[in-house]
Amino acid sequence: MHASFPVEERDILIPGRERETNQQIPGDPSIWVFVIGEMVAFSCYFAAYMWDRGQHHGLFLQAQRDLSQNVAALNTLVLLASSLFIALSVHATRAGDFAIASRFLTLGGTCGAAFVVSKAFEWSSKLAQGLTLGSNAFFMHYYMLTGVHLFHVLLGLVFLGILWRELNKGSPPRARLMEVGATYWHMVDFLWIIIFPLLYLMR
Amino acid sequence: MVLYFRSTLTYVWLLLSALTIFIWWLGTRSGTGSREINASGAVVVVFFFACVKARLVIQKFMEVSRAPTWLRVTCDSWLALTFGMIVSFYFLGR
Amino acid sequence: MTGTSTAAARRLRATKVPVLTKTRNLDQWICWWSIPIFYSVFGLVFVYLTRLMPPPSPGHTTEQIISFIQLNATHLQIGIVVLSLSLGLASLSSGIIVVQMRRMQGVSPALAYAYLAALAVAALPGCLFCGFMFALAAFRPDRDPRLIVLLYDMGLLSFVGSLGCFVVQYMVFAIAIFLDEREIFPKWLGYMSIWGVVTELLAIPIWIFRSGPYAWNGLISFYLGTIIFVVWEFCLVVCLYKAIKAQPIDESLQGDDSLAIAR
Amino acid sequence: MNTTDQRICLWLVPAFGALLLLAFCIFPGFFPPLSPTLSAEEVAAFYRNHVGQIRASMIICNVCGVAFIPFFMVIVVQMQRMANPSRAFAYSYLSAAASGATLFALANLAWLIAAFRPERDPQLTMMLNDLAWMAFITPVGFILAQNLCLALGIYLDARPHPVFPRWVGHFNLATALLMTPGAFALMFMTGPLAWDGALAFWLRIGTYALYLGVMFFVVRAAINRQASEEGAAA
Repeated sequence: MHASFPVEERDILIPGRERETNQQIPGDPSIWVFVIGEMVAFSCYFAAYMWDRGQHHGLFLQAQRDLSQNVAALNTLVLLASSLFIALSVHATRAGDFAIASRFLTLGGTCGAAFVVSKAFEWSSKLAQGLTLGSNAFFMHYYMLTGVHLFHVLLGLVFLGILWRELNKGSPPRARLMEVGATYWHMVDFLWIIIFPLLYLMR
Repeated sequence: MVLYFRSTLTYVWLLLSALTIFIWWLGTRSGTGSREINASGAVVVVFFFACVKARLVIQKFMEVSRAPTWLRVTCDSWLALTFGMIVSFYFLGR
Repeated sequence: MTGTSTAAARRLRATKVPVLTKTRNLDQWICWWSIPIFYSVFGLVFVYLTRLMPPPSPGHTTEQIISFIQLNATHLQIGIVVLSLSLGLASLSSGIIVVQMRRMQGVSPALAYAYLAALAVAALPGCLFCGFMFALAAFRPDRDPRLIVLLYDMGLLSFVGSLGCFVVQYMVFAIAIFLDEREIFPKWLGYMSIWGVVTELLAIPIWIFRSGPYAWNGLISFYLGTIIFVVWEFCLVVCLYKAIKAQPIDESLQGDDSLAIAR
Repeated sequence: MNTTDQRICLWLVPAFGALLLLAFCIFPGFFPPLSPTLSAEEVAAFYRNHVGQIRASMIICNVCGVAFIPFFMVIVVQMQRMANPSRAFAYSYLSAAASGATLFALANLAWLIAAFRPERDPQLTMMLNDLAWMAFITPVGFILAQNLCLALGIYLDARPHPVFPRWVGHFNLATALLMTPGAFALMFMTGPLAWDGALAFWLRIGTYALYLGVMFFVVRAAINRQASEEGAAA
């Protein structure tokens, strides 16, 4: 399970050092245990959704019309931008530009927070229309999928907060921790990339 | 700070955003309205590009393209299986 | 920490140690073995004897519920007797985890105590309560059918739907692993504990739905949650094994309280 | 020593406290509290008509209701720092906190089970409703024991710079006293001591909310003192 690379060397950041060598696990192996597990778990949610969709085909088509595709597309763009900022932040950390890395991190976190706020508005507008978790099979999946994803986003924001402290603590940050956090954040992003067409676009 | 944007990552992001807008356009216009786009065809295209987007994030942002083979294979198989699962459930459930 | 603790260890080594404790970490190994034993008994009780895992459907009609209770009455009773006798073993597993959590560096005992308290809460509404509701139903299966349905609901909903205590358990465990500077447990076990929190959230809809993947016998709320739990528990047992193996002998001789004072 | 973990447990209080406050406001039976004098049919109708809100509110309570335990455990750790003759009070506090949380979890289950099948026989729904309210309001004994242990620990703390200032001990005793009337909800249908009464409900809930709020700052100060003391010693 444990890494083949010397942990101490990678924990200490050498400015200007890119991870040019191949065959390295990004971040550390622990986070990949988590990411792969999440992939499998989310596949199960997707499968359950698709199975129920087959059972209640008409209902799903009808209920989907109550969602706002445009807002969801905008959400996707916001999350993609946040991913870019986080990736750039990792690059800046490697280059030793901690102040810039911190600024990119803040931008990424702001996008993530915007996603949460917009989801909160989306949910409250649906709830105001009387569409709740218990309304029908489609909204059950809608709330559970977006809810579990939102929980991951919130956890990701906590993670970004930890990274922000790491970058601003005065001493050089641990590059590995930055990579781990970024890996988590990108996972949240690509899961949404699948959820978006699944819930909003599938006719 | 601006210098950092001169990176492949920015191009990847531009491509990802363009693909998002494309599948949003295709998805919202299929199966509805006057200019009918074949719904099942659109679903296949939409999910194909969604998986392409996810793969771009995994390969470029998560830097899996430089990771050991087992990790690359795992990620790609997950994408392929998810795509296959969604599309086959879609056609089975119609 | 070091000054006091080595002095304490020297003092302890100098005093005569009773024969049994000469076996390294014997107490922890006893607790460790209780975990596989407990879960084997647990599986036997819930899968084979009481047939509550996988759970019977929440969508059953009153007649189906009554026939489930009547047909299984003897099985249920034997199973719950075994459960009543063996549930205490679960305390042994929290005991050993608390010991290992207290070995962590840079973490106060607060998280270990929270783990202990959360599992003390969980044992009642999360497990034994269910058994007792079914014991009540099986004791007089000819009771008013509406009461049998009530007991059936109370049993299964409390069993699958007690979420908060487990959320706290997983959460404090994950926090402790992430903060620990000594790597008593590997970090990936901490990430897996986050799945634990997620599985509890996935069980939220069992309070609403009586069929489908999010019902109390559903694909996600029950099966996925159970699979993740089994995997987590298995990894925990393996990690505990490694942690006890790696524990230095001096340290294992220290009393729980001397460790805390040294902090 | 590092106090990060204690600070995390401390900040769980406002995070989960906000969620619980939300749940409290969503629940349709708190403004005003559901009267114990309602007939079985009225209680059943309450669950039928408000099923969504009851479920939403109580599911939040289910997930978050036990989440103050880490905070109480921080208090246990702080009590262990006191120069008391032994740690008996700290461990008693731990045990009382766990038992008290169990009863809250039980009350929550009863509410949710009542809402699970709103079509149930009204007599049974009423019994579940009674169970929920009683388990929620009346078992104040554990909170009394917690506060008493903490107060006694503070009074017996022989440190030159006590872990908690003495007024916290008085404050804990006063809170314990103000929550006592809750226990009498077991025997009254009407009046201030019934479960919807001013003393058993509003005084009890209000006192507890205030108590948590004050203790948040008190414990935060204690952690800060611990950090500076141990930082100076190192």
